[in-house]
Amino acid sequence: MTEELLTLDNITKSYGAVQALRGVSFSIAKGEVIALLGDNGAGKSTLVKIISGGLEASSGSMRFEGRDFRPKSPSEAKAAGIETVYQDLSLCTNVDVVANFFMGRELTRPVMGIKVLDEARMEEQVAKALASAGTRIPSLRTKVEHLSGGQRQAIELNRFVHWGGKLVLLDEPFAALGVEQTKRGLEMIRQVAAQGIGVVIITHIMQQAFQVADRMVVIRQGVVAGDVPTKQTNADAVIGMITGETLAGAGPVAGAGE
Amino acid sequence: MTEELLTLDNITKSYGAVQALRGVSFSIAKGEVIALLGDNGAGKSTLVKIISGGLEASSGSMRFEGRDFRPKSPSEAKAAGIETVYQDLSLCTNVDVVANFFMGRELTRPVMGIKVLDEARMEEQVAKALASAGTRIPSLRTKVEHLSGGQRQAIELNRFVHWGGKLVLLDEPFAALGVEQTKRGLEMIRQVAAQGIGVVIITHIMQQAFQVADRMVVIRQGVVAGDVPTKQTNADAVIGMITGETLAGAGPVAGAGE
Amino acid sequence: QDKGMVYYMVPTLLDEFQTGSVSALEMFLEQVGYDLTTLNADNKTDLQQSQMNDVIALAPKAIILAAVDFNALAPSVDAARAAGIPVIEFDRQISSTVSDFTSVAGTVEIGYVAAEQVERLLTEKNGSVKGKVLQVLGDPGDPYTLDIQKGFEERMAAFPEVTIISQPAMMWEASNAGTIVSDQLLANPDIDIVFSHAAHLSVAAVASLEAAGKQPGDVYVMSSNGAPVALQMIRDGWMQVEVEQPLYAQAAAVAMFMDKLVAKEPIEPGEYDVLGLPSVVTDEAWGPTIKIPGAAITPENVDDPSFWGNLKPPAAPVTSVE
Amino acid sequence: MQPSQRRSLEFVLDNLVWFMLLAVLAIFSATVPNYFQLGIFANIIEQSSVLGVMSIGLALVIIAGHMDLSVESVAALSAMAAGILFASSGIGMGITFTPGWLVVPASLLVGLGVGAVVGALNGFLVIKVKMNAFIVTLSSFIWVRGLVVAASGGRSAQNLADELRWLAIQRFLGIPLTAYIAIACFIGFSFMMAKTRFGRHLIMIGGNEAAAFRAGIKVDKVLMIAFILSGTIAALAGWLLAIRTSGATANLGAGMLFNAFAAVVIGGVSLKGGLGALPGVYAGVLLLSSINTAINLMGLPAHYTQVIHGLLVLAAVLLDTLKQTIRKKLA
Amino acid sequence: MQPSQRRSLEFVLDNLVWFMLLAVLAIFSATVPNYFQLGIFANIIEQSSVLGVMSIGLALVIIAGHMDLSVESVAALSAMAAGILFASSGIGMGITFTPGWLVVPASLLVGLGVGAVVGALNGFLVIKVKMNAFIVTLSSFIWVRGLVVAASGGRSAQNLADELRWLAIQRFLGIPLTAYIAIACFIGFSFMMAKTRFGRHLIMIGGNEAAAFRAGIKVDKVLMIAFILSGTIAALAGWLLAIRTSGATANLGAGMLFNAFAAVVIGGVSLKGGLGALPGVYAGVLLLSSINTAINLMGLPAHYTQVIHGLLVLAAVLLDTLKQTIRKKLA
Ligand SMILES: Nc1ncnc2c1ncn2[C@@H]1O[C@H](COP(=O)(O)OP(=O)(O)OP(=O)(O)O)[C@@H](O)[C@H]1O
Ligand SMILES: Nc1ncnc2c1ncn2[C@@H]1O[C@H](COP(=O)(O)OP(=O)(O)OP(=O)(O)O)[C@@H](O)[C@H]1O
Ligand SMILES: [Mg+2]
Ligand SMILES: [Mg+2]
Repeated sequence: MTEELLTLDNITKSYGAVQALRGVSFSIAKGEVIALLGDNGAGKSTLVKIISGGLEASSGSMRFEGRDFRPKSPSEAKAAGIETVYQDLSLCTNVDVVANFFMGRELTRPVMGIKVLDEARMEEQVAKALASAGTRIPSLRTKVEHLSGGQRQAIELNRFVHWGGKLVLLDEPFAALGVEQTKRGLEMIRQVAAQGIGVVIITHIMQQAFQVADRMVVIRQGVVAGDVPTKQTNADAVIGMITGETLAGAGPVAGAGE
Repeated sequence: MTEELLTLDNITKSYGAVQALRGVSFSIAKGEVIALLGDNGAGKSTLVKIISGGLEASSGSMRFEGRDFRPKSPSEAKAAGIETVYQDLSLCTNVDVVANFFMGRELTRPVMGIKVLDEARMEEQVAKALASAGTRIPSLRTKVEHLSGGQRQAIELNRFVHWGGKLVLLDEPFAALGVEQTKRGLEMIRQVAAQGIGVVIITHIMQQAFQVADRMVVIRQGVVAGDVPTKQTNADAVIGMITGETLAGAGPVAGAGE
Repeated sequence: QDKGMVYYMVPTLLDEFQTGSVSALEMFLEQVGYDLTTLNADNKTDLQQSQMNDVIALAPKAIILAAVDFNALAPSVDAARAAGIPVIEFDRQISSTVSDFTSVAGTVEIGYVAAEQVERLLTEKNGSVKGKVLQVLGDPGDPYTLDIQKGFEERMAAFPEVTIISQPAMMWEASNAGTIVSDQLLANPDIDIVFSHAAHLSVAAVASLEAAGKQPGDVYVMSSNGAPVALQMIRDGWMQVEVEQPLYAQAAAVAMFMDKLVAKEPIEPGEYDVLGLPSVVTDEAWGPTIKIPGAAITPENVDDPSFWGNLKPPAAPVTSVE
Repeated sequence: MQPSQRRSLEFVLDNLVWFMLLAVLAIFSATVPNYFQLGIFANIIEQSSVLGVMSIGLALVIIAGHMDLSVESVAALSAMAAGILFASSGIGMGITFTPGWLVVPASLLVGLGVGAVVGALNGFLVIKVKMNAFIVTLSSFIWVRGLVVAASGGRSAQNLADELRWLAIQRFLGIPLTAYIAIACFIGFSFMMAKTRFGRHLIMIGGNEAAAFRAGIKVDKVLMIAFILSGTIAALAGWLLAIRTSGATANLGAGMLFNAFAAVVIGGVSLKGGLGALPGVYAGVLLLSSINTAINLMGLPAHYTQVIHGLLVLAAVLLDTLKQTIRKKLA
Repeated sequence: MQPSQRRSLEFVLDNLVWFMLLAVLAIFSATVPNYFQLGIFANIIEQSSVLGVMSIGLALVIIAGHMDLSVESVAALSAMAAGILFASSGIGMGITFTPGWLVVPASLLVGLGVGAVVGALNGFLVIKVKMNAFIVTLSSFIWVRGLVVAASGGRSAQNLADELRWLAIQRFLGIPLTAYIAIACFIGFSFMMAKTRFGRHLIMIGGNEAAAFRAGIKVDKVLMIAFILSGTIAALAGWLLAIRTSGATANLGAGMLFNAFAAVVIGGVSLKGGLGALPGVYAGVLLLSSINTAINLMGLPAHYTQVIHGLLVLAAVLLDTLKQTIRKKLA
């Protein structure tokens, strides 16, 4: 469980004058679950997008499975085995649940040499995946635009479980999920990790973090403010790291002026 | 605290073949905080949209402040004093924080008889509101598209506090908020209620519901499955009501077939 | 009497000559006993082809075709004639296939007449045939305007001291013509003549001259097609010459021969009297043709009622050629 | 409502444009003299082949969430290329082959090549340079037409080789072969949209490009193919147009764009992207073609035809919109 | 990057189209004979007045997230209405007033009224019937032009009253009064967009119509006003056009739509809605007008002008897009 999977070295990212990440370094091992914590605007989602190929870091380097890693696009990161659940959901609301579940990885069967979509098989697999997650959806052929917020999130969350991969990034995956679904989701994460898959989970609910994570990484204003094994800390200590002890009202972030 | 504010009587709503609400009745008094609970797809958001004028009920009636109430549009509900924070955020990401905060209620000052936007005064008020909520935003003149998920939610949440009204509907308002911001948000809700404003809050986190609500209303598959004062119940009992004791896997909701 | 339906395929109605041709053909054909239905192709070749196909299915007595494109309609002409419907080319000649009758003024010939007039005007103004002419074309994709240009420039080639500046007013749009004139007046303040390929372009040209502080006659203006607006401008002094297309005679010639065409009788070459104009029918490779050349309208003869621009159709009805 | 009632209502709504087509044909047959004859129906199908093919390409790009206003001009360019090279009079160079039928693949290849190049250029500007498709293809609409004028000098080419003309003249069941080419295109591309991964990806990109990108779909590649297809299909339409005209003129096909858009919308494709299927588009094309033919046969005063045409098309689009409203009430 | 450097770079980017205008004027002045003279610059300003006014209305609707393709035809209809009533030859009825200057407000009122009606109809179909603005206004583009043809019978009206012509002929600082009308419109509407609630609401609706609706903004009303404004402003452009050409022809203004869209895009308005300001649009109009004038003076063979025009406009749009890319890098 100490085999390194992904290592971040001094990653920075600026959006124009706003420096969202000022040098983040940490690493994650195979089968490890890391809770990535931090206040609103700390830079968590930015970091996730950099790992998953949606954004390019301004500086710094990453190593994935011992090799230099610099994905240019999500499809590259996916090819390397990185699955992502984004904070702002990424579903095509104009197609049905099945199509969304298999987005970009549709199953086909050959008909006279042409690869034809295998709708029956896809539907079957989706039904199985959602059933085990405890999510009710009126019909798998409903367009996603007709689903509730939680139902949508369930599709995204279960999609990753289905596909596995080597590293999974979950950006607030339970934000809209019900009590029971969240419970099952947390269990699933442990199962996934048990298969040797690395998991990074972002959440604002301490309870969830403590329930599932092996290690806590706290980001504050774009830098790592804490990186401790779950067993050696407690909720109050972590909250202290998140807020920086003294939460100085709001107002512009220092250095982000202009 | 027993003066009726809003009464729902047997509200139903179908989306084509899907019956999202099958007859919901409950009421809320002035200064009361109700937690509206329920599983994913139970119909909570649908109910909120009906009260706030975004959707029309298929049948049933509402009374607001003793008078028949049937808002045709959000602006009508707003005029009656109902403020809403939607689950899927409703911000114009192409304009800045200040413009979003005052969306539809911009402050103006007369210049030669013409009402001109009073940017300075608006900015000042937004700065004050966000400061007390503990949310850091790089600059109030940043376009909302450049903000993180939690920063966006903070704008919506604090907007309602600023405007007050008579009844406030909050659909999972803390889903993306940080620990400290959530704490302050909960406090704010109590303050708002203390002014005699009614509050309906939807959340999946039992802790939050128990911390803030006077009463729990649970919706299951479109009907009220429980309506109990907070003091007379506990988390496990409520979760039982939400899931209907026996959560029957997933699969199509009974009766929603077609 | 009612001898049946004839279809007129008009290429566009954005031009006063075409609009006038509809009413002239209607009037003359009625005088010899035919009803006329007009289909407007809106300057679209493919639309005109569809219209031809549909009209062939209706089996009319005859089709009068003013082709959007002189030659692209040839297959449709063949199809109609194969179906036994006589086809008459009006105003726009098709030489790549055989038609039953052709009545045109000749577009290239309009250019010739215009060149003669430029020769005269420049001599009057500068003492000899030298100077600058701004030629405003209708649209570089329209063969009609290109033929006028061809005829005009062919004749002007004899005068090396004349500079011709050609600019297209895309889609025959008037304000484009106005813009061209106002820009060119600055670039070439010594322009002697503005020659537009349609009268409505001259309206905008004159407006630009006026806005530039010119008086009538400072810069000569001429155009072609003989529309009423042109005659008005000649009377106002802004315009010196308009090249008339003999609309009435062209249309009357079609009406005169309609009985013969419908009866599929041969048309004899020779001299005929069309509305008092002596005109010659010749036998060409593309079939019998009557060519009635245009005339130059000047302040001296502007009130002549035979010009269609005066909108005084001949009082005496045309009669069929026996 | 009963489930069975709902089902039949949904069937009608799903195929509303076909029902509209039947209704319109019935009405015109009853009211317009001479409308009801086989020759006219054959004309309708024949006339819709060029517009139909063009609409396919347009529909693909629109379903993918973009737009291609250049199809009309691309068709003209392809027609002009075929005309200049293979027509024998006018500005045609009259290139011939032995055996003669080689002119068919040769002219097709030239035309499609031209279309693919313009499509690729549009795609490049939209996808790589990230320009808005509307303005890019509006520019192409202008400059490609300009190229046609420049290449032809405003003149026309006529008399295409008989082997090409044969496709327009030879009839099977009373309908020229060119119309069967259009029908084959509709069947092929309908299959592609409904049953293949590429079609599925196009629809998803049209619905949410960012989501498709994040899901690992090679959005750029798919969109580029869509633009190239649109250009190539437009060129095929141009080739058919040239065959129909037996040559090409500088203004060939002008005004078709409006009809292509109308057909696509009447056929149920949403201009917002992500929604629509091709069979409906074919019905839309036939519907427009029926309206056009009716206008030709009604013998209206020529000055009013444009207003009437515009308003009839608007009415057809309106019916399609009402469908959406009813459907929203339903589901 | 230093904050001061960043600030100046941002200033340049924010006003890029003005810098482009200066650059283009400098280049043409140096290369095109006769370009560099006061009269030409006055011409550029004068020629841009019609297009400029038309672009304002178009920009408003686009910023609100919709589209209005009918502006060109509406301008023609307004011009034709003024022409038929107040021109004295051709089909003009030559209505006169005492005192004579009353013809100015009268013709203006008639024109604007016509435009407002078409705008309201477009708005109704888009907002109430929920049809797509592209297809609705594309239809209007067709049928309104058809109405011009029908009303005029394809003929033209000319010789507008001297009181109207005076606006085109009378100059102040070498520039005709019509151009000052356009400039005044730009100032007025720029103020409206930047400083009033209505302008703010338009921008927000263009960004997220649903959010604006939920926030209690009367979206339908605001959009309806935008469409009516667009029609009315297009009609004002038509009125100026009639004054400029001293009458109206059936095809007046044809081809302007492309330029209006190009100006709006070059001026920095996003066709996706929610983004853009009017002063940039005016610069875009001037830029196009400069290009146009250069083409008129360059003495190119007529066949090539359309290609060149199309490509130059594309190049201008391209530059504006590069701006967005640089800005994205920056912020
Ligand atoms: N526009 C729509 N069209 C059709 N069905 C819809 C639509 N919106 C919601 N539904 C369906 O109605 C039911 C209730 O949805 P609603 O959004 O009210 O749930 P919810 O209680 O808010 O769930 P969540 O906790 O996931 O937000 C769901 O089954 C959903 O699929
Ligand atoms: N596209 C962007 N352009 C400019 N600034 C951005 C952009 N995206 C994010 N930011 C800024 O970068 C900072 C970090 O944002 P990020 O989304 O990574 O926060 P986060 O930690 O995920 O917060 P949350 O818990 O609210 O989701 C914030 O201050 C935000 O305003
Ligand atoms: Mg985040
Ligand atoms: Mg909900």
